[in-house]
Amino acid sequence: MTSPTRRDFLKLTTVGGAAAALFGFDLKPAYAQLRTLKIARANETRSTCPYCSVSCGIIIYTIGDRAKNVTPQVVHVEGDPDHPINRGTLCPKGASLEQDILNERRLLKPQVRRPGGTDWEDISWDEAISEIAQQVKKTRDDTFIEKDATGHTVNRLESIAFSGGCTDTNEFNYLIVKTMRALGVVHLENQARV
Amino acid sequence: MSRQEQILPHGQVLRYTLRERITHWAAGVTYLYLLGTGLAFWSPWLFWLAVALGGTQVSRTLHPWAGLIFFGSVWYMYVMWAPQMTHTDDDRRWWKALKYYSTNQDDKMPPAGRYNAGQKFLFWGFFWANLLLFLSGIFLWAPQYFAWHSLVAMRISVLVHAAAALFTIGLFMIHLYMGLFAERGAFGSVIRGDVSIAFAKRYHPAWYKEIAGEAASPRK
Amino acid sequence: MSQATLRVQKISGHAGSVPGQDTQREYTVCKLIDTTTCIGCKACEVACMEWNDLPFGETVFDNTYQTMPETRWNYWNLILFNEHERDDGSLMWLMRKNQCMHCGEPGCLAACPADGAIIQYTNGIVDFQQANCIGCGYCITGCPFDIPKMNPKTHRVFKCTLCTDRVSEGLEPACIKSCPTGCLHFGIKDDMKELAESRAKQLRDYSNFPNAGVYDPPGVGGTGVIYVLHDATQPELYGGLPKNPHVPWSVKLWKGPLKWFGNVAMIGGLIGLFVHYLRYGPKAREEEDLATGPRGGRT
Amino acid sequence: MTNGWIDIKNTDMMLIMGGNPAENHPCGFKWVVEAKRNRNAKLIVVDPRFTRTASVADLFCQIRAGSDIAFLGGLIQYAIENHRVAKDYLLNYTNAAFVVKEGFKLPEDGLYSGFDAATQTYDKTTWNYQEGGDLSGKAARATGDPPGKENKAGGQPAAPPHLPENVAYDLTLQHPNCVFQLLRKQYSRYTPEMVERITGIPKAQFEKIADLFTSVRKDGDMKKVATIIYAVGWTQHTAGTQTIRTAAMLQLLLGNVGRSGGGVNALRGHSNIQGATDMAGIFEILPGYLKVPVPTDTDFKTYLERITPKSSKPHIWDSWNYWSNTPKFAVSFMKAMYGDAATKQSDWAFHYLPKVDRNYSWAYIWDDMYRGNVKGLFAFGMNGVAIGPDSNKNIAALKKADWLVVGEIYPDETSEFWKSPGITQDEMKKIQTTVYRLPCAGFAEKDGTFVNSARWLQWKNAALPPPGDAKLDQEILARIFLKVRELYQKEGGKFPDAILHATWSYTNPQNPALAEVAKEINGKALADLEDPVTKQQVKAGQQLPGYAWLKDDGTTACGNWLYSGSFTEAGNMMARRGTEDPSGLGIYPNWGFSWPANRRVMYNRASCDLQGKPWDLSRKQVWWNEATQKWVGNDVPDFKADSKPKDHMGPFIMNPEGVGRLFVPIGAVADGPFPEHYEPIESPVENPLHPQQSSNPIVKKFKTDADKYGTAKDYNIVCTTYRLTEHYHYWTKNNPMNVQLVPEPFVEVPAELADKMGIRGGEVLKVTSARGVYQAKAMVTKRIKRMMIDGKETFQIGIPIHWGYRGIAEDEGKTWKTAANLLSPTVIDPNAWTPEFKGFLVKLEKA
Repeated sequence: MTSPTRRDFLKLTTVGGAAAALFGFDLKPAYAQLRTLKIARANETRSTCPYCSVSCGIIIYTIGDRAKNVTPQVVHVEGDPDHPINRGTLCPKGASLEQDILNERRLLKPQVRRPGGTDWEDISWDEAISEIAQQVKKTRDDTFIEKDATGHTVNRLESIAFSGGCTDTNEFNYLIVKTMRALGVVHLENQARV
Repeated sequence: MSRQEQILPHGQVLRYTLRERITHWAAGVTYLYLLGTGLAFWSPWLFWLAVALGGTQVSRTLHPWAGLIFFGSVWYMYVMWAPQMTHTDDDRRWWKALKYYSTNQDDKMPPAGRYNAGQKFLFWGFFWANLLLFLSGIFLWAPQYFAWHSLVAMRISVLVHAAAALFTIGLFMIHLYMGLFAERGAFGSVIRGDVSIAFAKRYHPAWYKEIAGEAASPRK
Repeated sequence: MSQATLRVQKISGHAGSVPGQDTQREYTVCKLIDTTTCIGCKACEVACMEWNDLPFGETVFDNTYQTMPETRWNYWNLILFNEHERDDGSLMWLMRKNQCMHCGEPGCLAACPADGAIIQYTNGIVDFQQANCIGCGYCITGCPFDIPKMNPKTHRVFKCTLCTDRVSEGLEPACIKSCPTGCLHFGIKDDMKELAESRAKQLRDYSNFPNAGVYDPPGVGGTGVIYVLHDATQPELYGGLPKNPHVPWSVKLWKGPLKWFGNVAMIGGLIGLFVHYLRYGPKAREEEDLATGPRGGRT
Repeated sequence: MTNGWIDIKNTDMMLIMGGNPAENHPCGFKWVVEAKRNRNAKLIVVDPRFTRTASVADLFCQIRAGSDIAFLGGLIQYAIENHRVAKDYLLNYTNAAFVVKEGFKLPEDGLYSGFDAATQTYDKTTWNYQEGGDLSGKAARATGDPPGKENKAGGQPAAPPHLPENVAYDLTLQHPNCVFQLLRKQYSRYTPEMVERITGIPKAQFEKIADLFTSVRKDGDMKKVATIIYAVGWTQHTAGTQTIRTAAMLQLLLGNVGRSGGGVNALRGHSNIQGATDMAGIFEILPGYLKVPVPTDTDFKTYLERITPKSSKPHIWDSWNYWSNTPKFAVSFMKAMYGDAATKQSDWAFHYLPKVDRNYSWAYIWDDMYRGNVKGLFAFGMNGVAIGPDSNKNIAALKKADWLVVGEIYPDETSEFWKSPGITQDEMKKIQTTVYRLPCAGFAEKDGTFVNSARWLQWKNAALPPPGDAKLDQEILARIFLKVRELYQKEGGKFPDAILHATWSYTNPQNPALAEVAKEINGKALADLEDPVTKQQVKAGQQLPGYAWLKDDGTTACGNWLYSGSFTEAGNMMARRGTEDPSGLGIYPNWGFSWPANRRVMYNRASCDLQGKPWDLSRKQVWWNEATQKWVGNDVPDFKADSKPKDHMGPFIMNPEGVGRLFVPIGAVADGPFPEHYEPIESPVENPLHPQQSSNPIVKKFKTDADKYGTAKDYNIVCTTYRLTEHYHYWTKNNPMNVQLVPEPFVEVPAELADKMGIRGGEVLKVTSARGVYQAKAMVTKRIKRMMIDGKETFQIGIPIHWGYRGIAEDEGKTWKTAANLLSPTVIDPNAWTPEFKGFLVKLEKA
């Protein structure tokens, strides 16, 4: 081989500069690639936070524009700025409501645990409802009290209890009162006490 | 390898064994890559180098790996050459006569061994800079992997890495100049491994004397 | 050139001018954090996670209410909790929302070598463009607040974007919107400064905090996030908020003198060697003297 | 809340105690901060721990859990002795001037007059006003009638005592038996020194707070207003109701009730437990706070007579006694429930209603189940095992039930009680309970109304359908009920009448639309109605404009009178979204609907002086308009619109007296007309006021073998339980976001105690009560300090309640699968029957 000459030395210094062009790279990086607003065209539903009693207004954003061919999926939950109390703000629980709605731990099918059972079994809704109704009737017919010891009419059922949760709506609570009082249930209770 | 084996036919002398040459080029090639990508990170005006060398992220990804190879090669050089790189009285005289060396008046230089003092300086310079580059580079490579990383260490590393790299660039420029342009034949020596007797006599007389003394007449 | 690009006033690792520099008339936006009304509820943390769809990470109980020791690449907004006893024996539980400060002179941007990986918009937002990020981590060293964090898997660095996607659409950042007590406020810098000063004055006049004040450190060119502190003379109490933050000396040294010295030295060296060659040439002119060998054409 | 969330911004002074709104109601807490920021209002926080609410307080002091009445009683004492009372208000708007019956005795020894040790109850005969007129300046008679003897003789109790129609009074407030003097005497024992002994708050600190809080009434000036904000930190004690009463009395004394920026404000803990209470999801009332019938109510007339109060006041005053309308509400309710089956002829189907004569509240459900009497339980969104108290007892009770129906959205502790920690496969096979777990819809999948703490009814919309096979709650309930009805139709059975005749005329009976139910709750006319004054008409079948239209003759049907006006002919008032607030007081009259009758601040007549002029003209709520001779205002006047000020009608229209009750006569409160400090059932000390009667004499302990109570000898540390802002009950442990915020259970331990015991932060601790063991990591903090209680060094620890044995962290094995309520005792407040979750005894060890 031969050692490089002066010419080679000069050549070398220019190779680098030309390299970019030689390899055909686009040297211009993209500046300011903004993420677009993810809720720009999402569907808005006004709702109320189910946690504490401030009852913050929230907006649930779902994909799609209510077109028929779209299954709504929640993409974001944010405070409702119009709401006089929370004015768009949310607490760490309210702000994480999206994870409550889209939660992989949600119960998705009716289940039953039989007496002596060591695991859950699946059950259809119809079967579950019908079995529960029979249980209710049996328990009620076995233990219903029409008159108390002093002979007063009491028409009460002390053997079935109903405990309603904190996020039951007024309307559902009303249906509870209507149905349970009709059954004679007196062990009627709600998160309200505890 | 016996000294006699270093005397090759056709008036050549074996200067670098294959192992030495491979090590040198492992270091050399990776250094070139490190230099290119490093310079890209050094200055926006040279950032195109990273693009040219395969893309900016690729450059960032491969730079430390290349650095590892470079570090390994230089370390191996240390293993191979460190005993030959000790500073001698001749070297002290050599430094004093540096101006003759730099003005091509090699005949006025004290006789150099296998390596002259400048080469030794190059060696040690690279060795220490290499250590610094390695240590600072490790800090900078993937700080999130190291529980012991600290911002202060990273900040110092940035400086050290750049400063050490600058230092090696200085060394490297002279090394390249000497090897490619100033000393005809030097480049060939790290390719083929041999130099002419004239080369040996001219630049490394003490070394030549050493091997030639053992084998009075070169084999023809 | 898109409007978004026009709105860029600083670009990291960039050679040449920047499209938006001195060409756009835009207000500087600013977050005001009133630590004296922060209740550490972490709504801002969650709002940030939710808006930016950041993946969840593992956390471990650490004898504190604080979610994790420091921000993460996927956790940009962290409230720091500190218990502090005042001289009169009363306890203070200081909470400070920690996130990118969006400095006027961003150290991260200065330190970043990658063209366009960090940009500063004309409204003051400092934004990381992960597409251009090379993962060198230099921005991490450039930040006086220890904010940018690297994703170890993708080797890209992330931090608060000040919700550029929202702000550019005329909305407030997600954290601001969520804040229940209104300790977070968003607007243009001048207004926020005024609001902050008046709140600090109120604290001095009515609330037994004679040292209440505003944190807007000049060392980094002012910040796009300013704090009202109970005691502005001791920002360190709030989870180590630096009293007088600067772009780190290492970055300054590196990007300043060292860079100049290096460039001069390299260019000078090249020129020197070239001149040397012109003047002296190779050591041995007669090639046959030296470069004999099998492939030298001689036998 | 007597006021509302936004109204807090109008206050000058806040006392937050027994609540931690910064953590549990952050978005409502913004109005506290607004008051601080915009009005320089002061915030006082009193809590067993330095909470996040305390972090923004002007003054904080640490109180021993369960000693709140002592603190508030001390404030009353301070206000009276320093003349910081609202004199006119006190005289005219409260029963301060009423004279109490002779023979009434204050509990200097821990007992009021009329205590019967055998039954642990009070005979309340002497807890009454004296009959008669103006007693100003007249000395009390030497002795009165001996109390309560006449009732003891026969087995049958005599007719319950009632309030006198013409109450004796002394407007000089000097009569020794007038309410004000009795009040003064009662709380003269609550000196700052005594407060320090009981609560552990140093005297100087207490005085500083007392001075600051009562400063709103400095020199009797009425301009400023103070509010008291509380939550279950008060309620969940055996002294819960009485604690709240003490606060109400203090607010009456200072003239803060009914006023913008004032009031006694309960922050309810959940989204719709206010609604659940209004709608009577609890045993002792019917919708709209109508009392339930008892067995001795042999017919509807007897029932109405018993529950309809008659006004009771000084004859010179007037009283609206709004509850006198009870028959209209009750008849309309029966019409809504039983439709055509409820007629005058059928006695309004009165016997369809179950009659109640004992306690069926929460703790009794579990007690009765444990005793084998409750055989089936519906738990819709109620996680009874985790909620406790005494989770172990609840698990044991469920093992004895025949069946359990759980409606939930996540797997919870209650539905999986049969595989709770510690139950082996063999034991599991012995548990005979059938458990149905039905997947319900989450909030976002349902429409309907929630009522917030400020009594706002707000309609929400469904955003998406329930996932998988989950169904709407109303569909599940309707289908079960209709199936039961079908069985009774087919097979007959015990007393099927109510089941068969309950109205169910929804368009889709299997899945009633909640809007239809809401209309039924609002009520409609069953015949053409006309207002005799305005001649306004409501045609048969039309929605009623409000409860003023309700009739007791069966021409109206209304599911809940309180909500009448919420869904009128004009549409769904609860879905209104008007954002205007012309007064600037945060009233927002066109947003949603606020019961009663869309008024936002209750008893707002009290915001004006006797002449009907607002006490503070910068906060004008309502006022008397001389020109139109009507009460008008920015808010809906909570008053008879045409009652002239000179008639002196009392502003507290729901009381038969028309005035606020400093002294509660006869039945309304079970354990004393004035609150008295009693120690929690598990307390570290004997009551310094009367050691021989340390705890509340009428609080009963439960008596099954599962009910265990500890003493200070074995359990030396006071423990309180609470929520964190990052979590919500036993719900968010399924939410990865919230789990990331606070991943693990912990116990907050005072640093001084930790030093003593050598506990370091993060070490695992074992907390033991008489009932169970709880394990979690230690959070060592300076935010809970050592206390001196009656000279005894006392420590408190705190446990957030949010974990159990099903959840993200639990399922990943990162917790010890213990629940905080394994520790809490089954013991309840004698008035509201709420368990004492907030103060009990434990011991602490390193695990």
